Amino acid sequence: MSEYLFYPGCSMESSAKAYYHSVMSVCKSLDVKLNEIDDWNCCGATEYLSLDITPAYALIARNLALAEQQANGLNTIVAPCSACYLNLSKADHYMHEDKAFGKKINTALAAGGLHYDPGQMVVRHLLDVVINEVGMDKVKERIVKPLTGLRVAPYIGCMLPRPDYNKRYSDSEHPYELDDLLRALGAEVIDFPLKTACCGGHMTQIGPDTAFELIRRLISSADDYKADVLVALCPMCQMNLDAFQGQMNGYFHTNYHIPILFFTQLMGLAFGEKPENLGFGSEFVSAHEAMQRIGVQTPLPDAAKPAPKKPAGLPMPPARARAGQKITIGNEEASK
Amino acid sequence: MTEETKPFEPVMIGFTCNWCSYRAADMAGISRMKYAPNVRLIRLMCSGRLDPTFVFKAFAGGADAVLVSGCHPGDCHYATQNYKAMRRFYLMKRVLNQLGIESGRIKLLWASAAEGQIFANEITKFVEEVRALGPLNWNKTSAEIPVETKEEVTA
Amino acid sequence: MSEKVTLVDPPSAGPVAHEDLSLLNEVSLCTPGDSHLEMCIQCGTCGGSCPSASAMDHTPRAIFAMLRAGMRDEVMKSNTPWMCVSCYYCTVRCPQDIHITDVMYTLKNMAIKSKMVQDSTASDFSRTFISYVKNYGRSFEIGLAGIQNATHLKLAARLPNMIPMALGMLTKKGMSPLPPKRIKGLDGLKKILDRAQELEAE
Amino acid sequence: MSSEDKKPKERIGVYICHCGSNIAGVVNVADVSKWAGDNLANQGVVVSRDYKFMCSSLGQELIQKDIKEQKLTRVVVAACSPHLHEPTFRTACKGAGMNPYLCELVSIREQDSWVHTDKIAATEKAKAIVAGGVSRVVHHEPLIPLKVPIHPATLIVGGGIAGIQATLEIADAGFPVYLVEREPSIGGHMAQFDKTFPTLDCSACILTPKMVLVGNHPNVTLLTYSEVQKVDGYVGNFTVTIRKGARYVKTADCTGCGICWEKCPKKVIDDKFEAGLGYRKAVYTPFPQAVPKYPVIDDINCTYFQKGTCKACEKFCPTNAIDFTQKDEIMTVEVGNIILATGWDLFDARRVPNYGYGRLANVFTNMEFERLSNSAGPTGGNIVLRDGKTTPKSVGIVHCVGSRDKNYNNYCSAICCMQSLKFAHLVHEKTGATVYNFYIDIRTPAKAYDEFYQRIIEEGTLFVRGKVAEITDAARNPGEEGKLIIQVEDTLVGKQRRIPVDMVILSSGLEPRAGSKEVAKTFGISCSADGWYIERHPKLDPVATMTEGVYIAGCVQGPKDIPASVAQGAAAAARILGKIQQKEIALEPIRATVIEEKCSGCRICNTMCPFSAILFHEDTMVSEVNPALCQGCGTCVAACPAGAITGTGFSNEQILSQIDGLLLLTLDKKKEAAVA
Repeated sequence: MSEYLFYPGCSMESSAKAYYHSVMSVCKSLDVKLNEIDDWNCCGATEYLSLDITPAYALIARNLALAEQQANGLNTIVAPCSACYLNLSKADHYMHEDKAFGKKINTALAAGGLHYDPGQMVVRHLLDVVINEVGMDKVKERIVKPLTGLRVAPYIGCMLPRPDYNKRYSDSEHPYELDDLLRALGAEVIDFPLKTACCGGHMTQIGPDTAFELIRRLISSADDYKADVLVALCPMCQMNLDAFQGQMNGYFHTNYHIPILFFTQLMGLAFGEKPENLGFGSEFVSAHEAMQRIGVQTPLPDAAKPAPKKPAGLPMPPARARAGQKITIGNEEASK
Repeated sequence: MTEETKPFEPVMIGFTCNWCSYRAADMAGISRMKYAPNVRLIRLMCSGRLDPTFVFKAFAGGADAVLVSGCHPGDCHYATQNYKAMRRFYLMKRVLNQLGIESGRIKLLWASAAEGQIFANEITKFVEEVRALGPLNWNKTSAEIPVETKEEVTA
Repeated sequence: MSEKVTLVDPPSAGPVAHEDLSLLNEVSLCTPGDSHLEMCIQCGTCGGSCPSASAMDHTPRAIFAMLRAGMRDEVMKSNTPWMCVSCYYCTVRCPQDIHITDVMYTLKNMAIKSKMVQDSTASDFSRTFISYVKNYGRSFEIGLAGIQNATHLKLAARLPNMIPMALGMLTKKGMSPLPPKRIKGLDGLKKILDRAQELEAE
Repeated sequence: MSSEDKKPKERIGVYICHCGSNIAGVVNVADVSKWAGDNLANQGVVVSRDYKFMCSSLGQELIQKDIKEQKLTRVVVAACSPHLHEPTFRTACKGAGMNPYLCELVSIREQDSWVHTDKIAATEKAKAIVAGGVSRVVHHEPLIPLKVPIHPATLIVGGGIAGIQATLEIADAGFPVYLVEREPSIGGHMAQFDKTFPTLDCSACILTPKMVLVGNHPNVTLLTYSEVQKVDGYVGNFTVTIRKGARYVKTADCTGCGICWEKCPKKVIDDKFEAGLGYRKAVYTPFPQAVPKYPVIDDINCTYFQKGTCKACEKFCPTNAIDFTQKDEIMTVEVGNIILATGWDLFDARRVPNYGYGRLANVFTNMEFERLSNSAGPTGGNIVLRDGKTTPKSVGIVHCVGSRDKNYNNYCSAICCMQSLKFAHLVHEKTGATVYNFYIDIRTPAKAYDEFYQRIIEEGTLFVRGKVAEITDAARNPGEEGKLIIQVEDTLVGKQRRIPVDMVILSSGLEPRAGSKEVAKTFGISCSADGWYIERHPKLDPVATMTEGVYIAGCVQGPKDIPASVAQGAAAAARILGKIQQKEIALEPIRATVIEEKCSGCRICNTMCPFSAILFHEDTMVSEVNPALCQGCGTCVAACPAGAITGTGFSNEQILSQIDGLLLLTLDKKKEAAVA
């Protein structure tokens, strides 16, 4: 049993519940205990850094300070989201490298009664922990249902391998960690040339034309390689490629259909977990067909819904929300 | 600036070997790298020539700190003599400590002939460290000086 | 928004006017760590690597040349930093180890402070995002997307497309339309951010 | 220590150099000179002057005049580093009849004016340095340089063009040379090249005649497939241990007919000479014009050595020259001087992930292209894609791969611009393809180089100024399918471009040889942080090293092209020939001596000496230093518990009094009091 501090990040509680449930399932199988940092806050994504540097770093550092406080002998924070991972390690890195800057951030933290000693916490992404700490041997031991026949495009995105302050990954452009993991699960892994290209980031919200082009590059390349699914390890990447794939198709008059799954969802499947408990069915681009090809029945996409009364962005009636909450209930049952 | 507010400027003696560290100092000069003017260098043929009495003499004569520098381990012009210097260094450091001198006042620095930048940076750093220690005060009782029990294995 | 007429500067007859040679240093100082910005050799690795270069009015390399030339207004008004997607390709490939992505953040900060941002779509998004974080301690994706799309003319055109998506967010992904639960230490967080804001201004 | 009341026994002259403004710009030299005259008189300073350039003939004459007129017995010059001008001032003193070792040069330039900005602090430091020199010089002793004979033979390590040139210069002058080469043949990288810039003459045509001369020269002992293991001794008298690899071919019997490699059934990818693009056999010569002509059996790949059967080569050899029982041979040779010309390694382009080398088939390195273009190469000189048949219609040549890049090597590899221009010409001439050159800066600073650049522009090569960001096969736009796309910012346009091509050639940079640090240790020389060997002076002595008798030539010192390598090879040879003709060499008389009366016979010093220069006389129970073996490091001097060993030049008295001087303990106290 290995134990880590856990920083889930905001998306895990909203748009990336599938990731959350599959992470929990997989970690359970691998005897990894995740202690969620109590009262953590949002890392600010790339947004706060754009506005004000000092408050942005103070916001991130509050999490590091809490982690240090709650460490209880542990020194590693595991973050499953690439943006959270980078922000946490970036704050630690610059507070350490630039002593005056570190002091400044601690002055701000002191206003809230907190303090962080740069270099005290080690920030790692879940993939890194699975590969380098849990180890491939243990992963292989747990496999009961290899993903034989599934053609996957391994997609890592930007913020994990770059700038990689602590040089944890094999390469900043073509790292092989995710490939190795997926291959171990029995999947057929394509040599995806855009495996660390950008998913569009926040451009879906501020410059859709740019975002659609970035999404198209990834989806069309995965399609060129005849991938059944594209595997992501960041909620933002998954959201952009999945939720906006339809809009992108509309924008370019294309008809791509590449389901975007989290690596933990595939790990869970290989470990024999039921698809329902791994958040399958929550994707916009349904993985049903792709998974059926390897003999896995994932929940069918929901039937067409009636048109909403109000435009998006404004609060929706609670009834709609309940429909989606089924998954949560299902998981709770399964974990009992 | 009055006498009282003048920052303390430590006086330091540096021993360098003819082949690496003296040339590192030359390299720093040729490349016009700037460092604190507090150190005065003595050239020896090899760091192995460093007789511990030289160091004691420097402290007795009023130096606030002593720098010992030579070729990197394994790079000695005379095969292995810098290892001997290293061993003497640790012994000296302990003896000096027991005599009531803070071990931060003596430093061992490996610098190859190409490492002018390292040489310059380390001197500036060392001067700041010694400035923080203040002037060498022989009258301090040894009880006031923390005795180092741990020795770092490598410099 | 269309009634806001932007006057184009008269064509410059001679060399760059109002050279501000402190600009480069200012950007460097505002960036945490050592950005190595002054080391740029104008090789264009950044501009060649950038996935959104085509949307930028100047490539990052050109921006660095303009910083050197002291063209403050031109840089502050440029959309280049706002088009940055933080992919860090330029940062890892830069042969001079310039922390380009971090410099882009600094330029965004400076542009907001100098009130020279030309298109506020991006900065408004950041502001809305952070207002949720300040009020709840967590981000709120659905609310954020809603406000962003409803308040920006150039995005509003796609609202019809966004509806099925928003619906999917609620149904398929099981997202809650309500703001997140406030964190317990929100007061402390506010104090930290206020203090940081003061320090930022210093 | 105070010598206030004693009359000083020496008459010392102090000379402070301005070095133009190099010293005088920071240090108040007039003040230092006056201060020394006033405050160091108690030490014996009778003259103290400052002068614009002490090293000039006028400056030297000034010293000589004072020595004669003022009857000086000691001289202290405060100027540049002793590593630069110590010989100059010693010679000047000698010219005036003084023993040269009674002169002390202290550095107030490299260690003071060049590294400090605070003028007052720098002036005070200069005074301390001068005071240190003065109190030290009092204890100097007149010394006589040690003369040792120089062995007339020279060891040259590395048989590339620099080593070949040096070998021929020395051998032609009539002196013996041992040329040691690691590979089975001499020739080096130049033998792999197709054409040479800027004249485009065929590399083999100009190289092989020189190789043949080396192979047949009566004064050259050619030791190929061999490596230097150990170097003992010092300038004039080195003993070198060489391991001669087993060739498994009796060179006395072999005629080089080539039947063995024709019959050998084992094909091996040739990653050395053919840069991985071609094949050789397990018994082979690297190329047809190899010198010597004898093949070697590569035992790692030979079927007989691996499986115990085959021996096809032995069966077919018409002269029974194959001998599977050969073993590596260890030999020692005596030489007076050594030249290291071990060359360079190619930067591994796989380290740049965004260029896709090793992943994208049609990305080639510069060495691969040399072989591709070479008519003796694997494709017979046809420039084709990795499929072995398709001629490219468009080719991109990428400059600065791994060079000028802090992620890899920070330096400029010096040859890549010209090499890339040469490639552009060859591709253009042989295929008619569209050629793009992607560069950061074009550097063509040698005779006829820029003219070559003009010629390539004229031929229609397209130049894009921008460091290539990435090379990919992920098509994005129409027209990119099946191509390699070079993505780059055209910095002169200020726009990102994507240029689809069929073939990419990476101009990979030059790197120090793997293991260059270990080799440096073997020969007792220093290596820069990059791994290139450090010359004695970067401008004025580029082929000598800090170690007497060991010289460097060619790329081992830093990236350079063929003309520069040849010039260095010849220069190193000329330096050695000058030494050999002097027949003996004067060494610094810095040696340790045991004072017999003080030696307690504890033998602590015996094991201290890495040169085994200290013997113990069992009969008299004292140790003795053999001055011929002693190198003067002084470790034994420091180690002797009885203080029975003295070291000339660096005696305890000299150093202890220098410490006094540096700490200003030697000042004339009365004067000081008067000032206060």
